[in-house]
Amino acid sequence: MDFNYLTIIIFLPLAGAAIIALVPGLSSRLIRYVAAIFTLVPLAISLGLFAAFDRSAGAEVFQFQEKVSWIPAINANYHLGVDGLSLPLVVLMALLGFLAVLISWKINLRVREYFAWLLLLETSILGVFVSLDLLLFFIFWEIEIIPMYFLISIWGAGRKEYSAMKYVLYTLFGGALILAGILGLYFTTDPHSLSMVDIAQTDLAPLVTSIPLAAIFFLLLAGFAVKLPIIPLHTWLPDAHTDAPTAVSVILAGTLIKMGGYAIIRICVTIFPQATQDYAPLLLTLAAVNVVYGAAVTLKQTDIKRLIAYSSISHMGFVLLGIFALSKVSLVGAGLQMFSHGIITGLLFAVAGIVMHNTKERNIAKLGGLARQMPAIAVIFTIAGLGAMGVPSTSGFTAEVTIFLGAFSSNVVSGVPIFTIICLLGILLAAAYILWLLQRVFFGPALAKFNHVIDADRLEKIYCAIFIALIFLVGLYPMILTDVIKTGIAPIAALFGG
Amino acid sequence: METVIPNELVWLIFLLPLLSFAVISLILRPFFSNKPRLSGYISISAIFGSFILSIWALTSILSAPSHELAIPDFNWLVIDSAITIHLGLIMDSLTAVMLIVVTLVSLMIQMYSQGYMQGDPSYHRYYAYMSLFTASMLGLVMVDNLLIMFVFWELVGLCSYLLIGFWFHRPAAANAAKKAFIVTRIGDFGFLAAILLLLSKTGTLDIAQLHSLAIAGTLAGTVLTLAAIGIFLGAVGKSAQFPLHVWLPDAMEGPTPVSALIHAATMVAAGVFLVARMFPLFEHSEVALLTVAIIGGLTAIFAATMGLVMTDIKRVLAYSTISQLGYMMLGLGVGGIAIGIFHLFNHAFFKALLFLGAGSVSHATGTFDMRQMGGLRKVMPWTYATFLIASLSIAGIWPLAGFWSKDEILLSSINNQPILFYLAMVTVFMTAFYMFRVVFLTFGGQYRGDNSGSHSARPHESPSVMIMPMVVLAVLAVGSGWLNVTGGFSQFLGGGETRGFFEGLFHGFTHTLPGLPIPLAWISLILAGLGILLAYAIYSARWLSAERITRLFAPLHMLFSRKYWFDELYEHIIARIVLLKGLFAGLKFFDSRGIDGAVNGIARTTVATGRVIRKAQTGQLQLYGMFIILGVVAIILAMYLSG
Amino acid sequence: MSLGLEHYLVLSAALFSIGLYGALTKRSAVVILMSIELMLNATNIALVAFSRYIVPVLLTGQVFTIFSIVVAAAEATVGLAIIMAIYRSRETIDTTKIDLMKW
Amino acid sequence: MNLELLLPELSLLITAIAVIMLDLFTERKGLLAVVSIVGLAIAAGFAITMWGTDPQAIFNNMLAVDNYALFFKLLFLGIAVLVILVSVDYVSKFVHFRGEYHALVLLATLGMMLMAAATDLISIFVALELAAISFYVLVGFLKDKKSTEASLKFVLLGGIASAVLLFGMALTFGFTGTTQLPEIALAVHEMSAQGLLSNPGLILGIVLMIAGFGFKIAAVPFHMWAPDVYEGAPTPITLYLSVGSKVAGFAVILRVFYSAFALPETLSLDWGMIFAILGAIGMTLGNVVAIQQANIKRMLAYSSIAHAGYIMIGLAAIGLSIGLSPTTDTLAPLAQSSILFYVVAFALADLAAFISVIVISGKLGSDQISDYAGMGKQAPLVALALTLGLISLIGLPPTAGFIAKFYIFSDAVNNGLLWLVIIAVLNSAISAYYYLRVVKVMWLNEPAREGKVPSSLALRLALAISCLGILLLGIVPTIVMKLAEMATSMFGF
Repeated sequence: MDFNYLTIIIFLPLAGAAIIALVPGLSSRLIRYVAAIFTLVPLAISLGLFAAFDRSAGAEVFQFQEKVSWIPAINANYHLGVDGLSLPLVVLMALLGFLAVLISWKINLRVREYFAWLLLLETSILGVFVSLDLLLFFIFWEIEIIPMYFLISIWGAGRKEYSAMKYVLYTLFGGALILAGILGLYFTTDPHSLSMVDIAQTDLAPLVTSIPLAAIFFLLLAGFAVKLPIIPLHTWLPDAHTDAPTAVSVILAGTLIKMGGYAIIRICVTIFPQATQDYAPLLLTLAAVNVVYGAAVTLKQTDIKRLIAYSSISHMGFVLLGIFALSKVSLVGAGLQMFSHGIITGLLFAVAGIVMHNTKERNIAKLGGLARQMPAIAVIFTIAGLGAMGVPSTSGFTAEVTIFLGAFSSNVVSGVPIFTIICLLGILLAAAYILWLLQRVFFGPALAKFNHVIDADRLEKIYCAIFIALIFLVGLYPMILTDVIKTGIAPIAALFGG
Repeated sequence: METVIPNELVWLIFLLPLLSFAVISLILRPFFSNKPRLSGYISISAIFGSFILSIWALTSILSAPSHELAIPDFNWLVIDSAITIHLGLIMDSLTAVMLIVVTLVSLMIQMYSQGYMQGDPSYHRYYAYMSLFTASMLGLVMVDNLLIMFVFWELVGLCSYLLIGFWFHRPAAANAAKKAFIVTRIGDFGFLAAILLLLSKTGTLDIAQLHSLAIAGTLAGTVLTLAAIGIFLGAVGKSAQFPLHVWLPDAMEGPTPVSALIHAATMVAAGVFLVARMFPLFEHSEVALLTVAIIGGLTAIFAATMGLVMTDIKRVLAYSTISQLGYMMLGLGVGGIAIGIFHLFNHAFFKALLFLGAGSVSHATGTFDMRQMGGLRKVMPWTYATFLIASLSIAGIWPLAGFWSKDEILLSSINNQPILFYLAMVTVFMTAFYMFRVVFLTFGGQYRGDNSGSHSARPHESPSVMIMPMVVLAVLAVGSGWLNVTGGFSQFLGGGETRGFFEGLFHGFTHTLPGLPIPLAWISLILAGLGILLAYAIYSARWLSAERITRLFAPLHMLFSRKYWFDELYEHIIARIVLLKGLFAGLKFFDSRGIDGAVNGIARTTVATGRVIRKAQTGQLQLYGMFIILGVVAIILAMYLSG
Repeated sequence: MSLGLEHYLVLSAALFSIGLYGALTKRSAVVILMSIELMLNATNIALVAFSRYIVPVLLTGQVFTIFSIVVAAAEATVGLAIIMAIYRSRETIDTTKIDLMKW
Repeated sequence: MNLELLLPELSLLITAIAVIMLDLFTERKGLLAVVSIVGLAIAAGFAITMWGTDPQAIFNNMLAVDNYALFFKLLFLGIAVLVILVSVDYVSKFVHFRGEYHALVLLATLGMMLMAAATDLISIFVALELAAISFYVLVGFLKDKKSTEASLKFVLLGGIASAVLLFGMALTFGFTGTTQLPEIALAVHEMSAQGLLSNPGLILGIVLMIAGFGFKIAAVPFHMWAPDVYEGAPTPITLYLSVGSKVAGFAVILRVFYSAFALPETLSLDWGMIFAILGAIGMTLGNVVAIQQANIKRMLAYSSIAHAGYIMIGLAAIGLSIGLSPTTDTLAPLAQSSILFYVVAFALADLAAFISVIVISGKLGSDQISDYAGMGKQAPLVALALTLGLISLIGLPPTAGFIAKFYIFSDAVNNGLLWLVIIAVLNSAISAYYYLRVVKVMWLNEPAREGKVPSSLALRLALAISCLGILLLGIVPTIVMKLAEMATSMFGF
């Protein structure tokens, strides 16, 4: 590819951030428009790439590659590229980046800083998905910490400083283990390499090293597990979500935690097939725990955003199930679920944000009967909720059922049907908590104290409609994504005979 | 209609209502909110179109050699060779029958709703949901792939959720809707598990292929049994069979036409249909078939007992539905597709009629409590007449529709499961009793309602837009059973024998079965008559005092009227105490205090460690010097110790 | 009995230890400074002794000692000046009382 | 004798004297800084011309002129320029002795430059003391209670440490018969492993030298002077202590241990492990106690103790790499170069942090972190610079601190020190807690009073240089890494 599309996609938001931060005298209004433009263009390009992506059977796995030598001493390259696994996530992030700007339209506090950090966040997450060099990947992985810290701690709510710090420390601890893992991996390869592509193509097993491969595998996995999150490394998530501003919650749920799932597939599974297969039962157990435990705790939440946050934990359990069932279909399902959860939970957070913004109330027990006062919001919330509980025709169903079908039929790992059945309980519990939430917030008699509450305005309806359209698009025609995802999954599944 | 229906039009059968849903929700509701009647017209036209197409499809199938039409399909989810899910249609006799039932009943109910829902602020929404509901059910009966079927299966559940909770501002409605969805989803859990099992063992979810695998014996043994039971669990949830029956009585909270639709043609019928659709799998697993029969038989009598004592007219009807669904399951379990579906077919008409009648009554009186009714016979003659016909039909009085299908079920069960046969016979008696209890309480005697109320000083007959559909359904409640007098219906569905019309008409009364003193039809007819008589004796003629009987059987009455305490067991003990307050609360505590507590604990420990260690920095420079020397000593010691 | 390297070294070690003990226990900054001088001088003994016994031809140790003496002198000067400064601001040179900054 | 090889040092010496003389004659004290900077620039110019030439020895092998020394010399000269720049405002607090202040800074620089070049125990000791004594005075320059107390603690403890170091050197000399590093290496190499063990005197000597140098770099448990001295000293001097003196200490340690005690392997394994353990303790203690600090200078002192711990990982890796089979790995960064890279990165980050502290505390008159509230609003650019510096100290990308840690950790992993790396990376995570607390206070809390915080051009220039450096090294580390590799590959043994 002659034209550096990916570089442009990831650095345009950064350029926007720089303009917003450094050009003096921009009005808040202008800043918003600059932010919107600098996120819309990457979105347009990423959609273009999605359309141009070669889905044919013999096509290259990684497309739109860019490779420039960066630090020759350690064989680090500025190496970008997307495959079927990462491309949907890039599109998702570009989309959420743009929508996040729209969602943040009403932010009035320190507008300049806010949008600068938001755009920087987008650059860093996009960078994670397109980096094919471990060092570059890790750099983008870590850059995200600082914008998140500011975004939560300045524009958040509640115990925002605690939550922001907790987020940072958790992420740093995770990052610490990843860094150790990357170094271990680097010195295991011979010749030393940081290229994900090259390492994936080498068989590490015969190499004799001082560090056991399984140890590296677990270092990396533990780091990624923090992000996903895998219980018991999850307690940052409810706090961060609860206290983050709406747009940040959307990005956090939409793509940030997907970095974990993506990295597990891209690095842990692809590079360590043997360890993956050996320890799959353990991880499937964790997946089941994530699903059931997450859902059980969700049922006890009283804060609207916290509830959605815990439901994310449960839903990420499905991703984990899909990954470690290690069949082609389940892995495709995991990819699909990452995308689907991104839009569904993104929408849930967006609309929960509107509810909280308009009612000034976030305690579920104190809300009620809002369907009368905010009918449009009620409809949107219900649709998002249906997606979250995996009702057919939404992307949530398609993704989850693909995971289940793939996982149950997997012959790579023994005992996987049992884990799948346990995870099925998750959708049962999901119905319980979503319906309970809907009932408590929107149904029942209208309350007088919310009579002044306004419904969604035009802008809010527009961005919610985009989410909804995507939820149904992927739900009704999943092949639009699976055709792409499978090209990325095929070589990975081939490692396990799939 | 000589020609075979074109493929595109077959798709239209379920696409028309879907289109209607889209038009109403995306165009009418946002832009024509002041013209609510439009959505009614659109929805009804759509379903009418589907009905016409369904008839065309039926005739096409009737004339097709193997009673099947081949429809090309589309890829829905294909991932290389690993998984292939097609979106295709299966057009066979079973589908054709179901299409007729669904479109016809739905058409009648939607017409009726124009009157019933008049003036409701959410008229648009109502018809949007109704269209979607019908579309989903039509999709469910037409698709040829188990996974796609599950899609529609869930959509049916979703629509019933939306419709039961239609008046969401009433907490009871919102609760009932939630309950319906969650309870049926417990069943869906089994269904989905069965789908996973089937796919993993056979590699396909195509219904026809699964049939042939089961028939060929490739799919057999434990796998088959497990899969069949899983599918049946789905049916148990949807069709409100014991022990997942609890949601259906509460589903009364929706508008009455919705109840009619749920009870007659959609939602609950889906479970029975599912078992019928997958019948070859059940057929090859004795355990599964027996399970179906036992659950069906038990549910039939179990629900009937509760129907005896309810005071809410719709609740009586609800338990009667559960009971009748039990019959259908029993019919499937002991007799086969033809028998079970035949009862479904007949039941759809008279049960829809009963609900519409109940709706008409409440439209007039503003209540569903039978204790507030009485004497409506005179003011609501049409309603009374149609309701009576339906009651006779459900009680199984010859030659009404209910008689025919019920008799076939009884006939099959006496041959296969004698114990279930006796239970079913008791149920026959109970059914007749509780239905006529309703008839007498509602229409007989004097009006007991509040005359001074503002709602309607005097009860009145419903408008003709509501009466007309009831009359149509009444005709069907009388005559639908005649379709199988000659055995033609069964033949079409692939079972049973043919006889001449008049032979068939009196067949049950002339043939004595071994083990029975007199022909079966006489027995059931006598039992039904006794039930009606008893109801008359208590509630009309008042030869017996209802209060005294209640006191006499106080414990039983308590048991029945408290619904065997199932709601308490499920909602209170299991859901609230064991799960929410027990397990989930425990997990939450563990999460916030255990895991997060540990996290915060580590952080606090680190900080506290710092607080302790910094104390070593006393500001005394000689102590600092001491540390230098101690450091040297420590290093040397460490080197010495480690050699 | 003739004096060997060991004797010098023992002497040096002893003096060093005494100096160290003084530096760590005496309260007066001046005495501490003196103790440090003692430690440096003890080292000088060792340096010269080593030089004499190990590399008698070269004068490495002696040269080192000369440098060390110069350095010690400079250090003492600066040290005393600082002690003066501190006395001016606090009117004490008791090191145990000089603990404004701690923790 | 080749005096032109000493031109950088000589020019510095002359400048120092010139500054003192000038001080006597001019009232325009600003000129002192100008002259100092010019002198430093000249010295740097001489140093640059020598870069890349073959290593040479002067003064009877007392000093080496090799890339290694030149690398550090240039680093110190650069830092000295910045120190003088940031002192411009600060020195106006002193009524007297502004000439002496500049001269002492220059002499300290000279001492450190000699430390980097010294290849003989004697010259090491003298250079080290030259720098140390200059610092003793500089620390007390404010003459207030805190400053003098810091100075007293520094001089007395420094004296003890010097004595310990000297005794260690004496023992080393005694058991090898020489003070020249290359010859010590030969002598030690000749002793078998058995011989070494039966020679506790030499071991004791080495341990005492570790203690003496450890004092310089503020390695735990020889670090306890650092927080008090850092807190009390004039902030530019604190800065210089942190980024200059400490770095010079590492320069010496690296040269001494790598050229004198490399072989036999048992020996290098031993000191490798000592540094590993000291490093682990150092970073943990530094970070954990830093969390508790309310004074930013004191916090940065503990932070720099922690960073000494990280750098010692590199030393440990060197010790262990000698023990392992000689690495022919072309794709592994050499631990020596990594250490060099790290000290540069650390210096830049600490510079950014301390310069910001000078600006902000200079206005506030307080070093309390809580008083930094609202600086994001009152002095956004300075606050941004401080934030960047702190982020680099945490080791987050895209800053120099990240790449530096990456290099040094990779050496450790390459030499089987994964456990140490895990401790270190977890420590980095802990450190984020206290660094970000400052960030939080600046950007989140409301300022106590209104008004902007002004900063002089010199300070802004210095800040800009260090911030650019941080980002440059973080994004394109190759340039500096190349220099570091050249510096270590021409180790003048």
